[in-house]
Amino acid sequence: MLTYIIRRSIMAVPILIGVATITFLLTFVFVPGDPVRMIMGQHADEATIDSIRDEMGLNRPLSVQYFDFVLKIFKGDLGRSYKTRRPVIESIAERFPATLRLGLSAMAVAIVVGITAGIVSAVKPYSVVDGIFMSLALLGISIPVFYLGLLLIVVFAVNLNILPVGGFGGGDIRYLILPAIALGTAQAARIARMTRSSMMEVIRMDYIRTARSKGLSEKTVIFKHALRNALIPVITVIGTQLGYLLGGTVLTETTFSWPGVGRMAVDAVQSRDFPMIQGTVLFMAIIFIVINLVVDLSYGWFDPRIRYE
Amino acid sequence: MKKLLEVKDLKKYFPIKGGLFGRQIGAVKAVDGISFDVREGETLGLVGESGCGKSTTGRLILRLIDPTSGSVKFGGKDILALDKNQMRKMRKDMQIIFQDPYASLNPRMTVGSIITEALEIHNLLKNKNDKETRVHQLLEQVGLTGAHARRYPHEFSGGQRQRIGIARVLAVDPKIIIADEPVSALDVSIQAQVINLLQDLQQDLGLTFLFIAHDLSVVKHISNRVAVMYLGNIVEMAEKNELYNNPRHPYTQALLSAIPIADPTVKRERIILQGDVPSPINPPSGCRFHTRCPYARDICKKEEPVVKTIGEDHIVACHLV
Amino acid sequence: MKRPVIEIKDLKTYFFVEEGVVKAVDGVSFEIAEGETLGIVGESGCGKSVTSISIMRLVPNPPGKIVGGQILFKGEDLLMKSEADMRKIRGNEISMIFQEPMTSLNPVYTIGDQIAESVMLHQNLTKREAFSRAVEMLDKVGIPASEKRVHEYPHQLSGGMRQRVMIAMALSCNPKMLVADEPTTALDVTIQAQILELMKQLRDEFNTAIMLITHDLGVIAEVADRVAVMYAGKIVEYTDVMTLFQKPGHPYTIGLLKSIPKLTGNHKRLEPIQGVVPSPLNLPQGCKFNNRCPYAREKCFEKEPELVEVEKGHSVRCWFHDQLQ
Amino acid sequence: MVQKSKSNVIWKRLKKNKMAMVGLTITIGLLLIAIFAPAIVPYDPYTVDLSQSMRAPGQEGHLLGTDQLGRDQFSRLLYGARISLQVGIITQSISMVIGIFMGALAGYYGGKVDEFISYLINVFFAFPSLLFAIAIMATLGPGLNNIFIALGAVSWPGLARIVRGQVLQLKEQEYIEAIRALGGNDFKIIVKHILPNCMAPIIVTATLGVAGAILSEAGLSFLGLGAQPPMPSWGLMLSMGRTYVTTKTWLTIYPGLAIMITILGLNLLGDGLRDALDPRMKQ
Repeated sequence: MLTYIIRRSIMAVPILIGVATITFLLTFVFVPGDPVRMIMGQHADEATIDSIRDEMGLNRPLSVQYFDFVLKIFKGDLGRSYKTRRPVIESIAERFPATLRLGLSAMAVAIVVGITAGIVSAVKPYSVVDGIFMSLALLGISIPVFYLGLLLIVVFAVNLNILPVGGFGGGDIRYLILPAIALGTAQAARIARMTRSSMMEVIRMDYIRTARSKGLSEKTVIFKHALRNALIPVITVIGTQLGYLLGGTVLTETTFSWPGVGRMAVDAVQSRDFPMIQGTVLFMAIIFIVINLVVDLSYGWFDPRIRYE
Repeated sequence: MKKLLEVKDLKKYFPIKGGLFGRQIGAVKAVDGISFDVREGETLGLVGESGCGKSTTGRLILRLIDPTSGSVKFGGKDILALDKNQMRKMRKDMQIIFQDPYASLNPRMTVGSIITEALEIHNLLKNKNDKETRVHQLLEQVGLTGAHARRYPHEFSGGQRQRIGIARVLAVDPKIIIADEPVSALDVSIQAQVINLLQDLQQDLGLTFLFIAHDLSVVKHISNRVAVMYLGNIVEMAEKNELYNNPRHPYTQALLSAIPIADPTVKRERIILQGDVPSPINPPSGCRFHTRCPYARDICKKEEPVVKTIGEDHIVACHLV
Repeated sequence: MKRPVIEIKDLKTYFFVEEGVVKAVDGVSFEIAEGETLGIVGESGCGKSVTSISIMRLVPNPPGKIVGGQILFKGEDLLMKSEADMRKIRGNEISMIFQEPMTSLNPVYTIGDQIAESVMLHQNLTKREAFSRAVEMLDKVGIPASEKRVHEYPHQLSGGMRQRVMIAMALSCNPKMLVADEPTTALDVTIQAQILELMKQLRDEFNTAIMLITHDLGVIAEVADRVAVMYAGKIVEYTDVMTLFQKPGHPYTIGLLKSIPKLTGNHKRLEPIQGVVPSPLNLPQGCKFNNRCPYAREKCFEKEPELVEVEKGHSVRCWFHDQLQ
Repeated sequence: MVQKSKSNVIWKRLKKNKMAMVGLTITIGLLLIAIFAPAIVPYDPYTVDLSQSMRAPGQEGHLLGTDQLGRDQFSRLLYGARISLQVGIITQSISMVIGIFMGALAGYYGGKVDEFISYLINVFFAFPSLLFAIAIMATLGPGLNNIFIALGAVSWPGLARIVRGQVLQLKEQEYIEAIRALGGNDFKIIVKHILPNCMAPIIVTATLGVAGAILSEAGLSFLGLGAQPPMPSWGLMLSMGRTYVTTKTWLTIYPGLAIMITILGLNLLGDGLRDALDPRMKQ
């Protein structure tokens, strides 16, 4: 098991380097024109621009810039914003707690609701309850999060006037409810669909027949024998869902004026602040890599076949 | 009789990767130095339990898998030395029939196009008219009709599909056919139909067979000579009556005594082997059978037995013989 | 003769599928006594496996349903029992082992867990007692180092070992009857010999009634006392094992015996049964075997024969059984 | 037995699935709208008429009202279908070309080729997809053409992974071995025998991928990083409507509904295709 953990962790390093390389290419190589000039505008004089370029290390050869860039990432240095001149990592550190708060609440709701609904549906497939749950799940994966967000605002903030329209509210939980629901719905829907189909697949397995032939009650068969096996693929889905969720935070934060990393990224794009864009994207990718590592490791608990590999 | 196929010291080790950096940390010794000949016009049976390497052997001979070492000669030519193009030509003479009649035919092609493809690969068609005639002729040869050519594999039963597989092989007019468990997925009553077909074809076309199977009764029925494999080695090989009446290797003896005989009046002394077949990853030292052998001695653990010839065409690899 | 543990009377299990009704088991009757082994033999699709899950009342519904008959176990009809009562019988008084040892054990629980689970459920033992019972059972089925093995997961065991675990699990509550559905088909011949030997030994020790389902006439000859031959959902011949092999009465049985290669004696050409098993949705009129039977006559296409006792303890479903030998 | 080809069987199964037929109807309906939009719109979607600004639905012949510039919302939504479907289809075409090629290469040849492509796939997968698309859009600048590139780049790895898995599984099949034993060449084996047999998951993935791409385009445009005014992109319309969400709700509700119905239709169709192509999953 320990070898497994170490091996999985080591395998993440080349991925990280790959991610850094692509980000580097995107922000320094493929950008048409001079980014510094774009920020400073047409009227800035050459000398100022050149001094900024110098300060940013943009006048060095690309290969030097690249190695410097990758090395700095491993030291936790994501560069400085063109706009504010502050280290990107500082801005992220300021904004990330809000994003984390939103993301974790959304995911927690999604996992609880999704798995419960999936099990209920799988146990009584093609029943009325299953029909309702799966129709809702279908709507859930079809509705764009920003649209759902706006609808929630219209209903709960504008018409019923029981929850705030948006903003962080200094950590007031009432400000969290709508964004978390908006962000979590699609994930809940996907998890519910996956749980259902995985559960129905597992229920057809030979070992479930064995369990029934032992005289176990249907409850034991489902919750002890089927569920743990069925959750193995669901965990994979939760892992990939977290990627959508991280992307979804950008939209949700914009919809609800939530002061997180996602909104910061959008602002950075609009002001063409490349180190900032690059830093946030890279940061989110690293978070995602770590999450997937944790997900991979959690297989070990669910599936002894991996533990003893 | 002329030797059509000569296999010498053939080995296949599949690497196992693992550890921190995914380096090779071991090998599955699937086939570990086997030698045998197949003579023109005969059927050599290759028997053994799962994991003994018999199916791998078949694929190595056809170079569907590349051997680790050893030599395979067909009609005197070393086929391991052939380049891609030469090998492609050689494939016309050496064909294979598979175990699973459901997996061995492309579900999206009609039976006709499955057979035509074989003809086309080796440019065996003179013109377009020739195609239909040949396909019908081949189908009839295996007991089907020309009308079947337009149908898809899923419309046929297991036994019929196996016949289609045989027709595809016959299309290129091979000299040797490697039959890899060709009847083990079939029901008893259908098994007999396919076995009879294979025997008829052998007689009519002068085919040579390497017949790989785990069912000793079937192998005895169809073979001239039989080789017994255990954990990547051939432990005994002889003319079939000699082998079945006078088995010398303890594994052969146990294997024969383990077969349930469809006759309740026959009462035999059973040799029940202890334990399971060891893993081919780290096979036992010395004689590979010593962990389960009722007669094992010290020497069996230490030294690998050499192959001894103990009679006309009867060889065995055992210290105690 | 000893009193029967189980009596099946005119059992019918149908599957209602899109294309029509599959009469998988269509009026099957037999009985098994204490310590006796009844072999059920037939080719794929003949209804032998459905018979076994019908006895356990584990037919997947939908599409399957037991539509008629009786299953008398200790004088009571299992088909009349509630699901709750049935659960007390499954795994306790009637146990089952399956063909695929590789997939029949739950991969995420230790084998000890899985054996102990049955024992705890049916015998009201504590977890500790149940585990020591599990170890004891593993010893009985010949698994070495049982104390250690009890904590292992199925994937750490070979196929043969897993089938032993299945047997240990099935026998852990001392059942009156064991249903074994092709228990050795997936195993190698030397391992098959071990498992068959084990089953015989345990049958003698526990005096269990065994229903052994197989397609292998060799296995039947080795372990069965009496045999039922099934074809297209019906029993076509039902007799003791000696009679079956020496004086088979039904053309299908005769055909089967002629089509298997013999290990002893010289090899004549095999005589296969012609044609293929008919589709269960489209069975022939009259005798279900008529399209493959070398002896079929006009009557066979008109009316289906009954299973009649042709001599004591030997029943055959054929119009012309007396003219066959 | 009646002779029937496989696609016939699949179509029969699909026809029986009511939800799938709803999905198919929606999808075909959208396609028709997209093609014939210029002929069926009551107003020109680009004409600004400030005198007609902010009409509520139903007022003065504007079925779904007008926006702040007095443009007819109904007409704009119909034109929006063109943009959405264009994005969906072009993006998925790019993704399929790259994905199938890479996946087939990796799966069939294995070894170093596979190691490299799998590494590439894993790296692309390490980015949360929308953020990755945002990063690409930031580099290339907003605009529809850049959306094709960004979303194509984001979605090919998913398809490549699926194709690779399928090929890996199929190449071990005995009918592939049979052709190899006969001496068939690699290219023919991949194109004639392997790819046709993994079309089922490719079709399903691509259908769902069209939905995903449309959703992503709407998201990017909503953020102001995608389609630019005055294009009648649904996402862009929503982002405009957001300003008036408390007072002029029709500017939010209808564009969102258009996206949702489109995605729903494609999802229904994708699910239906999955069931029809892989009957094992049903029952």
